[in-house]
Order: sequence, then structure tokens, then C-alpha cells
Amino acid sequence: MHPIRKQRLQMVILLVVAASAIVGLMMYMIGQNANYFYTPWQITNGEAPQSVNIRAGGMVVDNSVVRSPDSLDVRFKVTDGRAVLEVHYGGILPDLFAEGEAAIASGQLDQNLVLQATEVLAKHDENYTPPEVAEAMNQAHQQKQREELAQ
Amino acid sequence: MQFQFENLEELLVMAGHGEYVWTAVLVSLLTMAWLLVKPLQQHQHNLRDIARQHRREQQRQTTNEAP
Amino acid sequence: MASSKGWTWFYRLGSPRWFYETTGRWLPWLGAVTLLLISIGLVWGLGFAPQDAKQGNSFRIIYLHVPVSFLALAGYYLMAIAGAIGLVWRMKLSYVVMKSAAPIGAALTFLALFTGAIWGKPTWGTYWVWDARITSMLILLFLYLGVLALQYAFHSQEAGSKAGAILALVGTINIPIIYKSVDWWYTLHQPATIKLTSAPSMHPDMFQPLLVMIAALYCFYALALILFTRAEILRRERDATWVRDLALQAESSRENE
Amino acid sequence: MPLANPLMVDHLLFERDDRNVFEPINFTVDAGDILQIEGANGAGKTTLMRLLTSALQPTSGSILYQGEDIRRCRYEYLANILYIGHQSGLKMTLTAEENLSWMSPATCSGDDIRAALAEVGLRSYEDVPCHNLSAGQHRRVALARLLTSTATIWFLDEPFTAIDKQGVATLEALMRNHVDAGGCLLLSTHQDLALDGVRKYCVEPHKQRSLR
Amino acid sequence: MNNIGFLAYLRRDLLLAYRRRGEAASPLMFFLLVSTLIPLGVGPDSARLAELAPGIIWVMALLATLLSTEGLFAADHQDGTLEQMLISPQLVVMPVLGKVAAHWLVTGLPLTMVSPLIGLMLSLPEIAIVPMMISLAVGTACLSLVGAVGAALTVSLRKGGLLLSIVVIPLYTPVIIFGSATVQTAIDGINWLPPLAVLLAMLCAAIALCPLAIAGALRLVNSN
Repeated sequence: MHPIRKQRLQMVILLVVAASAIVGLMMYMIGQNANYFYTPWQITNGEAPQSVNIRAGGMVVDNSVVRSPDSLDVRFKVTDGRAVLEVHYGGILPDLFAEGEAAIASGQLDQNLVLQATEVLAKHDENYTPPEVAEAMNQAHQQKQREELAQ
Repeated sequence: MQFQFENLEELLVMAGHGEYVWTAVLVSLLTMAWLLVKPLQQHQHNLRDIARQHRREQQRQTTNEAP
Repeated sequence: MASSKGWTWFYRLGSPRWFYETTGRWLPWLGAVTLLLISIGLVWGLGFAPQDAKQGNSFRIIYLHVPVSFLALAGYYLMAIAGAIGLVWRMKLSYVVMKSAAPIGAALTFLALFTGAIWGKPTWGTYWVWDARITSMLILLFLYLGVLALQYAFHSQEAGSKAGAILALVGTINIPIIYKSVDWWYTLHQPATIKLTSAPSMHPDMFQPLLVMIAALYCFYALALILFTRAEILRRERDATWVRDLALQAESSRENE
Repeated sequence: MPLANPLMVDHLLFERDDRNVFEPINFTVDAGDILQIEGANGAGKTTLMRLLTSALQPTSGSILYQGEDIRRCRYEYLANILYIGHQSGLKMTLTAEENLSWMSPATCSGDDIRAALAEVGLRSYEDVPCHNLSAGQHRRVALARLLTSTATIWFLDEPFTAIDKQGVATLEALMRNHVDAGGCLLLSTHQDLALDGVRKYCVEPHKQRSLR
Repeated sequence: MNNIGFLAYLRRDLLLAYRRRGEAASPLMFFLLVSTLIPLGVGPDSARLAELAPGIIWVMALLATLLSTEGLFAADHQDGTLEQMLISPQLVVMPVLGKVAAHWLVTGLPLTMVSPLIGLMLSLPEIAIVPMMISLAVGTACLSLVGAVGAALTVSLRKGGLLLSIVVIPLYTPVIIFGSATVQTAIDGINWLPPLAVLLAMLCAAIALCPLAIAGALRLVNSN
């Protein structure tokens, strides 16, 4: 049947066009930095836009958390190992938030490249360890650092 | 391998996290039990239903044949 | 005829009677193994596994949460595959399996959400977060409920099964899309602990009971699926002689008691 | 237009919810045949019609069109059949003319359509939206398809419902012309036809509740 | 006119909608009316409204499409045209696509056209108006296609409408996420093309796959 063959052809063309369009669009999508997540290094390099909602995160730097005595305001620093980002936050921090742990803050950058966060999330990693093991690992880590310093 | 808690009470309290852990366990076990009991009940119910239906049909047959 | 010989097992698999009788023989063993594994896994995980350095004891919920979530998702694919087999080969048994998988999957998805919420409270400080995994699990629950509702909405059993199968198949394409799309939001949920490609990021003392619990949940799933399927087979095959004999036999044994 | 061996039904069975609807069906239809399908209410006449139009898939058995299974030559077969069922297939907001031309082949001109409507007694009703027509007139619009269609095999399910005496005569004349030209016709009706050479086939409902 | 092919069904459904203009416009009215209710409920604070606007507009567009989806195949099923469509000598996918395209032209497109009005009422920033319209145009087409699957599955059921929403809303989630993400990123002043690209990719996938599911579902409904 001629008309049916024509319709089949139309169908195949439609499928091929759709499939290639999907591939093309996804390629474009992957090419863009689309998740608005920036590392402190990217932010100090000026890669992140200001006055726009973004997310940034890293390890909370030891002894960097400063709580205001008369309000909920908190300031702390996060690092990705290459750069440090200062974060201001005026809300209740989650229980798992701690120095030396990963945290994600979302908010806007001001002119001084300080993140004015509207939300701070503590990120729990997928590693589960018993306390003794964690302690041992921690000690080993510190030992190594001390050795490196000594050198 | 060693038991992590000194006594039963500590196992129940779990250093403050007991209420969370034990509710999760309890609800899970109850739901899972329901998933086993429900089909078993249905199974029995179906068997009884089929037997009853069979008896009804036999009765109808005998009353039809009688006159 | 030689070529068709290889397929006889496939068609025998489609026979409700064969399924009923074979699984009847397995049931006691499967039940015992399930009970054993769940007991071992729970006692080990709740009592003997060490607590987590950061989360403390609340982490023990993992021994329920992870296996249950695992099977909730796997169950959906099982349901969809059973539906597809029904649509393509018109195998009656696969529709029965599909119908049985829906309530089990819905219950397990509910459990995954519930245990997750409870775990979230001590860990994240909140019961509910609109995060990728949690939200896609919620949508999975809705998909299960949709398949369930659609199956019961039709008067004709066959129509209900076919409609459910089509919806389940559409859902399988959608689950990864939904997952990816919710992943657009930053995800608070920790990445999967067990990956096929790398070693588990978990201490062996904690990981072994988890493995036991996963095995236990697989057995439990098989058990529940078989039980639901057997009950449904009886309902659908009520006109078959073997079912009738079975019912009469059960009745007489009841009367003897 | 006459076809060789247009339709052959071989041991056709249809299961609904695990039950056979009717006893196995066997018949052949040749060019110029009229087959009247009879059977009690609920015997499965409409089901048979819908199997024959491939709206339903048979559980077993086959329907052969020119010796080939219709599942193989589906579109060729569908292009050569015409089915008018219980439902008229009319859109109530469209006019009689729009409805008929929608259901007719592309080769039909506007004049053909109007002529067909006049033939079934709907002259000067062409521009009336169908919701303003009576049930009998709806039926007539649907039956006007018989005039515009080029199909060889007609399936008519209860074509005489809601049609008056004069309409019945017109319809019978249409049927006669069709079979005289070598077409064939299957219809289900309880009415006796004033046509020659009508064969009858009785659909037997399946024996109730046999145990498998 | 004859009943073969994509264009034939597109043209007929448009004509039918034109004959019932009032009925065809009701999703649009719903969209407008309910969106004006929001400021009354949330309060007239324009900053807060602007924050909620992308979400509100998208949820309302979704509900409006859902409302009209229910009748997509219902009328055809009742008057027997669906059956005639399934036994006409053509691939069922073609008329199905034609009908869905007509549905989009009658609901999704007008909705897109009036959306700037709603945007203004909800103090949506002006830079977001064009992205909103484009994303609505693409997204509502997706919604029409996915909704048609649900409509086909539930067409023969008496209480189909309720079931339709249970079946279809989970499948709608990706569309609403990327739809509102497009508007939101535009408000934030970032490149809004990536989420739109995803939306377009989903539309392509839906065009390729949904008609198959719809055709299967219609066959199934018609065989009972």
C-alpha cells in the first residue's frame, strides 16, 4: 500500500529527527555549567555571577565559625583546598554542621565576594565508619600533617 | 564482633536515638508482616469462596433435575 | 518441532497451575530462610554493628532503609517487565505477577519514605526535604498508586491488566527522567553507599549486616510476591478443575478439625 | 471490483476474561454474497463484527482476506472494507455534509456528497448541524457512506435500527446494487430481508461454565 | 476532506473546537481566574508575588491543561469516531498526533499567549516574560502529549477524570520542574537556555514515544 508506506516513512523520519534533536540538546546541556554550583576557587577567580542565587560549598575551615552573641548570625569559611570563601548566614544551622565537615550554602555573592546565604545545608557523605576507626584515621591524618610540617 | 550496649535499657535508648530507630523498625516489621498476612487471608478467603460457589451450583443442578 | 522444544519451559512458566504447585513446594523453605535472614540481619545491625562516628546510633536505620528502597525501585522494574511480557506474549501469569507487584511495591516505597523521614530528623534536623532522591521516591509511590488504581478501575480484568501494563511501561521511561530532573536541585541525600563500580564506602563491620539485610529483603520480596500471586491465581482460575478440587479439599480438612 | 475469495473465517474464537464468547466460527463469503448473521441477544454478533473489522484480536483462528491472514495484509484489507456499527460515528456539531465528506474517500467531490445525501432522503438538510437531526436521520447520514465508499466488503451492524419503511427499501436497493456489482455484504439483523440469495449464519453463544 | 492522516485530524479537531468556542476557551478562563485568586490569597506584596510567580504560573498552566485533557478522546469514544479511526487504513499514530496537535493549539498556545498578562499581575520581572512564554509553549506541548496517554487509558471509565489526574500528575513532574526552572533562571539573570534545552529534549522524546503508548491504549480501550 502506497499511502501506508508514506506514513511509515514519515514516522521513521520523525523518530530520527526526534532522536538526533534529543542528542543535540543534551550535548548542549552538558556543555553548559547548569547546576549553579561553584567552588570557592571559582568564586575567587570571579567565575560566579554576583547578586544571583547560586550555591557554593566545601569543607568548613577549622576554627572559622564565629557566632554572634546576640543573634542567630553566623559567619564561617569554607574551602575546597585551593581557595577560601566567607559565608554569612542568619539562621539555625543543621545539627550535622560542624567544622571540618562538608557544607553547602545557597545565597547571593556581595561585592566583597562574601556569600550572603539564605540556606545552609550540612552534607553527609556516603562513608560510614565506627568511631574508633574514625578516631584512628584522624590521628593518622594529623600525624602525617605534622610530619609534612616538620620536613 | 561484640554487643554494643551495656544492657537492655541502653539498647532501647540508643543514646537518644532509640525512638527514631525503634519506630522505624516497628513500622517496617508491621508493614512487612501485613504484606504476608494479607495474601494468606485472601488465599483462604478465595478457597472458601470457590467451595461455596461450587456447592451452590450443585444445589441448582439437583433442583433443576428434580422436576 | 525441535526448535519449539527449547521454549517449553517458557510456556510452562506461563501456566498458573504449574506456578501454583511449584511455589507451593518452595514456600516453607523460603519462609524459613526469610525469617532467619531478617532476624540475623536485624540483631546484627541493631545490636552488634558499631555505631557511626558522626551520626551515632541513628545510622542503624540504614539496615532497613537501604534494602527497602532497593526493592521498592527494583520492584517497579519487575512490575513493568511483567506487564511488557503480558502485552507482548499475552501470558496470563505475567499479568497476575504484575498485579501482585503493585501493592508490595507501594508498601515498600512507603516504608522507604517513612524510614528515610525518621532518619532525616536526627541527621538533617528535618523529617522532609524536597531533595532528588526523596522526591523521586514520592513520585514512585504515586506511580505505584496510579497503576493500582487503574487496574481496579476497569470492569474487565484483562483491560485493567493491559492498562496497568501500559502505564507501568510509560513509568519506566519516566523514572530516570524524573530522577535526573529532580537531581537538578542540589541533592542533600548522600550518594549511594553501594556502587557496582567501586568498593563500598563503608566499614566491613557495618557493611556485612547490611548485605545480610539486603539478601533478607530480596527473600522477603519473593515470598510476598509469591503469596500475592498464589491468592490471585486462585481468584482468576476459579473455574478450573484443579482449583475447585483444591478448594473442596481445603474445606473438608477444615471440617475435620 | 469482484474479488476472488474475499473473506474466509476459519475456526475463529474470542475469549473475554478467560471465557469464550461464542462457539468456533467458520464461514466463507464470495463475491456477490449476502451473509446475514443471526443469534440471540448477547450471542456475540457485534463481537464477531468487530473481530472481522480487526478492532478486536481473535484468541485463536484466522480471518483470511483473499487467502491471506488479515494481520498480514492489514492496511490493504482495511482500505477495502466499510463498517457501520451501532454508533453513528457522527460529530454532532458538524453538518450532515461535513460529516459525510469526512467519512468518505478523498476522491469524492462535493457534488458526490450532496447526491449521496439526497439519495438517502436528506436533500436540503446538508447544512443542518447533526444535533438538529433525528435519530433516524443520523442513521441515514451514516448509511449515505454506502454510496460514497469504494469498499468491496460491507459490514453493517443492525443497519435498520431507527429507520422507517421507505428508508429500509432504499437501503435494500443499495445492498442489491452492491452485491450485483460483485461486492459482498455481512450484516446482523433480526429482520427478514426482501433480497434474494441471503445466506444465514447463526452465532452460538459458548456453552456456559464448562470447566477447563 | 477525508479521514486519513495527521492533517485531516488536526483540521477536523480545530473545526470542532471552533464550533464550540465557549467550551474550548474554558481552560483559558480557568487559567486566568485561578491565577487572579493567588494574589488575593497570598497578599498583594509584589516582591513576594514575584518570587512565587514562576511556580504559580506553571502549576496553573498544568492544571488548565489537565482539565481539558480529559475530553481529548471522550467524545470520539462515545460517538463511535474513535472506532472508525482505529479501523481506517493508516498508522494510528498519525491521527493521534493530529488530535494532540489540535489540543495544544486550542489550549497550550492560547495559554502561552495570555501568560504575559498573568506575569504582569504577579509582578514577574520583565526579563522573564519571553523565557516564560517560550517555556510555556514547549512545556504545554509536552503536557498535552503525556496527558493524552492518561486520557486514552481512562477514556472508557465513568470516573475517568479523577483517575486521570492520579495517573498523569506524576508523569508531569519533570515538565514543571524544568518549566519553572527556565523562568527562575531568567529572573536570576543567568543563562536560561539549558533548562529550556532539557524541556525541548523532553518534548522530542514525548513526540516520539507518547503516540505509541496512546495508540496502544486506544486499541485496548476499544477492544472492551
